[in-house]
Amino acid sequence: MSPLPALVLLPIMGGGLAWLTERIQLHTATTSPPSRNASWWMMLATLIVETLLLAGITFGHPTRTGPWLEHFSMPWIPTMGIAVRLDLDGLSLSLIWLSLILCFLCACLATRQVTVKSGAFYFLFLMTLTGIIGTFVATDLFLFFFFWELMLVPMFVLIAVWGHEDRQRAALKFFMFTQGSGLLMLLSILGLVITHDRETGVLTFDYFALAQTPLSPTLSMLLMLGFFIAFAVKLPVVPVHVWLPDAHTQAPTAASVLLAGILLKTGGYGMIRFNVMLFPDAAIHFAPIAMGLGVVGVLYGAWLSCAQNDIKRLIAYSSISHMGFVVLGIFTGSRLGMQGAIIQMLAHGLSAGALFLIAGAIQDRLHTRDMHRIGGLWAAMPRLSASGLFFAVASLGMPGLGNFTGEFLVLLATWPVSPAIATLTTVGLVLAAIYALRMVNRVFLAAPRVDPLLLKDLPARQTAVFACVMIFLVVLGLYPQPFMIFSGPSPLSVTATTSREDHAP
Amino acid sequence: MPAFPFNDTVLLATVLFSVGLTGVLVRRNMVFMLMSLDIMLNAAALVFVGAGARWHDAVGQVMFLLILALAAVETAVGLAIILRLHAQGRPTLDADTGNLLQG
Amino acid sequence: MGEILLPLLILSPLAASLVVFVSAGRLSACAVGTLACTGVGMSAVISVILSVMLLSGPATGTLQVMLWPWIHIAGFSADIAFMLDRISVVMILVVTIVGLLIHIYAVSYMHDDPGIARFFGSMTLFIASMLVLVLASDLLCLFIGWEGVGLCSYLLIGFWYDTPANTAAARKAFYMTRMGDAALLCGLLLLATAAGSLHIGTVLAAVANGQVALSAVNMAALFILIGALAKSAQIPFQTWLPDAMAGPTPTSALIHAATMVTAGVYLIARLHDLFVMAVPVMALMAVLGALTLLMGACTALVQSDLKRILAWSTISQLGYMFLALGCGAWQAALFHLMTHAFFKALLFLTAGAVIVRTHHEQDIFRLGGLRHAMPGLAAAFITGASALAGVPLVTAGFYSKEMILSGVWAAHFRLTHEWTLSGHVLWGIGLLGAFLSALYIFRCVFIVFFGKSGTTATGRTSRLMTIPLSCLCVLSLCGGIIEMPMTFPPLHLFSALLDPTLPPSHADEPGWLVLVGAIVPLAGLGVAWVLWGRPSPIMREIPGQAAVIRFARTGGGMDVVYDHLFVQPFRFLTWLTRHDILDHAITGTGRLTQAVSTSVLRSRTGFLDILTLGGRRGIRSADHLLGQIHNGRVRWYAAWIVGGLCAGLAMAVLA
Amino acid sequence: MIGHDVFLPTPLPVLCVGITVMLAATAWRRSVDRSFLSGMVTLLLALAFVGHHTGTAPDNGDSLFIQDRWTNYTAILIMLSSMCILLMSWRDGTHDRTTLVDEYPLLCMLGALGALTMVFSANYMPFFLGLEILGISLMGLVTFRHRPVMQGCEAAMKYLILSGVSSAILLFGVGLAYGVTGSLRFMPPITTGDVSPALPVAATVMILIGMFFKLSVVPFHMWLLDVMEGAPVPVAAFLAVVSKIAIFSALVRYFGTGDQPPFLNDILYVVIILTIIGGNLLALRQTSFTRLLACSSIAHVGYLLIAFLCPGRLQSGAITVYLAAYTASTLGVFAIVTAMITPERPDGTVIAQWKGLFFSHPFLASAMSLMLLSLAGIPPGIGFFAKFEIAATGVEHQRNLLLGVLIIGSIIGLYYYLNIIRVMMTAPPLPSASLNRHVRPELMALVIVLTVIVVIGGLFPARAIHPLLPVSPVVPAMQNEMTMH
Repeated sequence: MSPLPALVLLPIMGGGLAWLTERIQLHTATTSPPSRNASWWMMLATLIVETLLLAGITFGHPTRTGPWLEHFSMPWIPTMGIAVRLDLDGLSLSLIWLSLILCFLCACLATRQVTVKSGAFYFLFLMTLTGIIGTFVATDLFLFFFFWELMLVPMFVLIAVWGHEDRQRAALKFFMFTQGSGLLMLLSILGLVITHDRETGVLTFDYFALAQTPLSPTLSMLLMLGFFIAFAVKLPVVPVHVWLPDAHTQAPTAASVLLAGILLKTGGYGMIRFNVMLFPDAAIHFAPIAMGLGVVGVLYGAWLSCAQNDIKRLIAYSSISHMGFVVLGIFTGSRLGMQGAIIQMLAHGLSAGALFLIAGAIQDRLHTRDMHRIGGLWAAMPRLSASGLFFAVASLGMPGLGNFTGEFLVLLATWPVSPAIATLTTVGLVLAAIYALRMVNRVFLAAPRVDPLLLKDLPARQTAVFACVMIFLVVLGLYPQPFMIFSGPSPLSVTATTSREDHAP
Repeated sequence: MPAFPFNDTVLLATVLFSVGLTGVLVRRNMVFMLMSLDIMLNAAALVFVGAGARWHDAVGQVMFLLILALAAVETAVGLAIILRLHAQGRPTLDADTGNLLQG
Repeated sequence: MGEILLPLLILSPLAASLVVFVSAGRLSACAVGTLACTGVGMSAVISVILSVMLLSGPATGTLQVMLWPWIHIAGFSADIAFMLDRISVVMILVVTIVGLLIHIYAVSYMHDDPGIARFFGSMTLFIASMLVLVLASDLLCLFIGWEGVGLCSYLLIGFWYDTPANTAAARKAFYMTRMGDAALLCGLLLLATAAGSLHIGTVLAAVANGQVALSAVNMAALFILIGALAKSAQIPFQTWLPDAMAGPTPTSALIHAATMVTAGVYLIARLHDLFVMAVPVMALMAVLGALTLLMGACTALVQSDLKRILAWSTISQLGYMFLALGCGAWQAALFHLMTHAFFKALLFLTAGAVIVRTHHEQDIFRLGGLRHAMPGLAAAFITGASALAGVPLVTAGFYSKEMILSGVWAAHFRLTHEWTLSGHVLWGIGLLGAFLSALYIFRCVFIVFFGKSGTTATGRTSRLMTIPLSCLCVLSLCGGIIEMPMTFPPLHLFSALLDPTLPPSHADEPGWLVLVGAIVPLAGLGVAWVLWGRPSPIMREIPGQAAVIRFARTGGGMDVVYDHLFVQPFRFLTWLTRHDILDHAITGTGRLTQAVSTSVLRSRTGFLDILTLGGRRGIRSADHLLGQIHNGRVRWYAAWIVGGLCAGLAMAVLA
Repeated sequence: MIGHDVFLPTPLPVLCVGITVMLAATAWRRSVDRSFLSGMVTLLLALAFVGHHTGTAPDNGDSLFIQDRWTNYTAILIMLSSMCILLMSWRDGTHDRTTLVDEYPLLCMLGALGALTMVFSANYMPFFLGLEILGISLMGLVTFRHRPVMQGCEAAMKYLILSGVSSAILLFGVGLAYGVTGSLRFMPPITTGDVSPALPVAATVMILIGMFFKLSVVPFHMWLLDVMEGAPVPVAAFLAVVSKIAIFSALVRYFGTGDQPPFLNDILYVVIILTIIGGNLLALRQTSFTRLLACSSIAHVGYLLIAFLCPGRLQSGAITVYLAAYTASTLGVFAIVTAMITPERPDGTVIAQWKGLFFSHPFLASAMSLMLLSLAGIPPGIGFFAKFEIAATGVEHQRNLLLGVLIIGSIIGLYYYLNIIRVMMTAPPLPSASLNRHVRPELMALVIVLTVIVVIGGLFPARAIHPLLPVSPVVPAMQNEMTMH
């Protein structure tokens, strides 16, 4: 029995239990206020069990057969050739690990501030996690699309109910953009399936079967574009990034972390798994445009980030800039660039997630995100400020930290393709220094503006959590080799899985 | 053999139908609109009669009776609603004024 | 043994830095200082041991340590690997010993600052990064140190962050060096693509055996040169260094005089095999170095801020090094790097001590006559100044400058077949620079320490500060004896040390060169005495109102030029685009859709409204007519149905 | 000719008997509850007999009625929805008990009877009768609104006149068809020698437009908004669900599921585009909930017609799933709207009044969100799979224009559905203490059941829908005729 269904379903069930716990408590004991933590503990327990499960999967493979670690298949809608097909490879696994780490971060640092209907919050939070994990493991295109859409709904509610002042507009924008582009992907999926049906007479949504579909170049390009647009919106690539700053800014802290940390990565994951793998030829033809978009993303995101005064908005634009590297790396067409993109995704998930947590902590204390009004916090909150400094430096691409490894690999892969693009992209690094240090010198290392007595530094436990993330980043920066081997096999997976088709039902 | 060729019947019915339609479109009085409706229905009924004659088939007449019944029912219900509107204090029979539902 | 000591050399300050950072606010100032000094001291001891080990081995011996594979992937590999050879020996000795002295000095200097933990954490982190930079055997690994020192420099320049000017200076420094870093990164990418690895040996071998095309070599050399120029504050990046004096004085001494700014020199010396192939780049380097040294000296001559004089002097001296590098006098550049580290650290530390005792007065014209109040410091400063000026025979600066000048004299650039550039011109510039160096530094000496007293000096210089100062005095005076000019007795310890790794630049030189080189500084000293030193000086202050002087005082106006050329447009453009244009465009499309839907809605209730939307008076009568014909709702609906019917019939029948 | 041994699907006589009994009971003693109860029982009985029929079908296909899987499926849908609507209107939310309303269930039953007749009909005659029974009982139902009486009457009047016009058009078309073919068989007329070829085409178009009117396809949709707004909420649900299913069933029966003639294709193309875009655009600015749902139902008919236009392997699945999804989700939405009508808020259909529902009635708000998302085609609701199937049929036939319209329409639709959810999530202006938290139990049960259906259907569409999938709505008459000749 494969543990994959449990991996996918566990969070949403745990979330449901957490919600129930809160409801029951609400009805039975209204006298004891601290008991509201029970649902929080439920969520934590869910995450812990999930982590144990994942650890079991990760380390329980003494004999690795092929690049796919786990496989699960169960018929779902047989007449349409749809089945619950779940497969796990290194890429999925590393991204799921990233998701879980960030969820722990949120659980420890951000969710305690939620006081209104916290049970529902936890439920939706974990439901998003289910959607994300499902997206990472689904190898049935219908199922993939199902999870892809599924994760939007709870995120929409999270933003719309628990967000900041302009939350509802942001939530609507977020949902409209991602869903609208998702429909294009739906058409592409259907087009691919129907073409496969015409060519072979088999109606199936199986990823591996569809990868073998013979396609004419034009059709292949069209279908790939459908996928690309959906992923580009999610990633986001520049002309369609407009939902992101609003959504990130208005979302509650935990949702911001989830958005920046993982949700964006589903776009990158999709590009690797579907664009490049399903349509290799079309991807090569499309690569110049995609790389151009990537560079524009790097520069445009960084540029706008330099102009922001809202700290969360600044981080959001910096995310756009970093995701530009991911597009660039994926479409260089080399293994090197792909690895760089993956490392960049992992590192950005950690650093941007942590920055959002810090921004959230600041907002909890000062009730503002305007950098002009925050003023220097170092004197009053050295621990928080030092963490903020560290992650800002990480996001500007300091060598020795994870982001640099990713960026360097991407640039290295880009250089042989086009030195001009690579040179332009390094300008993005200079801009990154500008926005990151601008933030540091406005928020952390600056003359204090608020009464230091009002401010409470991070408790030691939370600092320890941040320290763990820092260590992750340093390890990713200085010893990325295991991660690269770990998430390595996936890019070759399509060729490797043709043999696997035989014993897959 | 039929006294009226089918095409002529259709022509006549079309003219009748158009008259009724024009009546619905042009008249503002609700009672007149109901009457115009009846004309339209009768035009349709005429087609059935003509067709029945063409095929020597009684079904046409059956349909004619059914349509007649429908016309009667429509008028009855329509008048009932008009009465109710009157009772609720809408003095005019004008279909154009005093619309509450729009937008 | 060496394999353990080499990582330990870096680890020791790194560990000290981590402990200091983590325990911030819990340790006393004294404990923090002790910890930092211990860390740096340990690495100083280790570096001495390592040097002895290496020098006692075979001449070409190196110590290689590969810690762990960093990135290994098809087509590229990089390692966390270190290498100790004779170039790095010079560097680690300079870094750790000067670093240790400055740390000891700083314990006293910073003892009552509330942010002392941050200060020492950054300082020790800097030492660690600098050691990574000089020891790395992989260019990518070197880049870690390269950026690391930049970060520490940023943290330390903006150390007193309460003043916005300080943080602005810190950011300026970081941005400008970051531009260089980006160029350097491009160079690395080029080399990595061509050679498949960034291991220095591999890269140089690939360049040497022609695996890399000549144009690529030129390009790479140019990129790396830009990186080095930015790091070393050469033209056109020189503007950040004077501003960087906003940091605490020990920082200025360590980072912005002795070590970090010389990283560029080190990098080029390390990659000299690459640069030898790129003749135009070498020429460019020499010319830029010469220009910088002249410009720095001229600007230093008119400054009134004590630390800024020293900063411009640093730029000028770095110009000497670049001139030497450009002319292929690698050994001379490194030699000058070493002696400069000694005497410039001495000058900065002395200046710092002076400033502390005169209540943070940095304007030289408000100081004056201090030799009575603080004779020890005066002596130290004069020692440093003599070394800087290159007073013959007794100072280290004389020997290193002599070595550079002789190297430059012999240089000869064949740019193309027709165009050649002779080293004699550059030699002339160097000589002029030497004259100006003596002039400006002794101007400073005479104004600050002689003449009538300006401010009152209080307190005493603590023992912790005087010990490093005296050590540095000794080094500045005697550090040069290890390498004599050709015409002098054959004592060539430094060349002997470096000969196996760096090609020597021996050339026949006329004997009068040394003589000229010895006379010029003395002449400068004499002129300075005439102008500022005599009891009744000719001029107290260079007339400040002349446009030329103002121009020179601002460092050639480059700051203003950059401000107008880059900073202001950038600010303006970011201000313009502070709201996402694309966002507006797309949201606007949404609004348009809503507007369309509104008009569609209106069309349901009659064309009347649409026509009103048009707002034309002439249509009013038509409106009226339409209103008379189509006013009824039910009938209007019926009309739609009829319209649909007609359209459908037409479509079907006509089809 | 019509055979003597009348072929009759059993649900029809069962319903007729039930209605007669109800009429008699009304004459004997008036009681609202008993009337509702007997209505439910009758529907249940009819449901139990859904697969049965009396008499035998004549060989030549010349029968009044027809019964196959398609009719059974739509009949079940219609009867289940009628039961839901009865349940919704069992007790008026406003507790207005001044007038006895036992005619209400009677009219509902009559409407259901009309709808069923249309579904089962294989001849113009029962089709016409069913259509008019449904229409006239709806006129009665629409006037049942108590609070603002005027609106109800006005809506009924509009419906009367407009449906009269459309009926006349339809009848005219039928008459022409009869004149051309000499048969009242329920199928598009085929040209015979001596009349102009335009006549059968005109007849087809007129019949089509009559059906379009009932389906409320743009540009024949205008009545729906006003009528639904003027009608009581359950009646609006009846209009949106039962009447549309019946007429769509008849449409599929009439034109069959094969390739349509070219002129029909063109008209359908235009109409679908107009319907999807128009319906969704209209919905954008609505402030009343029922009006908005009317617009959304217009758009949904447009989506359904895409599947109708794309014959093939996926078609029947798409249509059945979409019908089920649309029925369940729309009924769910209406049930929740009904539940929100309280004595304090008699007019619960203004969207702006739904502020803070998420905080005062978390379950209802969540269920509502789920239903709306299902309508918008977002998992986990069943509507997701339905829209997926529709898109699949479109892709199979490469109807690129229609697909583009489908996507644009879906995005616009998403906006207004989400807008409702957004409003529900806005914090209420007042503390929620003033709101009545009590919800009638039968409505709650209904909402729960529908929610479960929507979720289960969304998660296991195969399990829920699969047994019905091989429904093949074909016209047996035509096939029989072919075999005869």
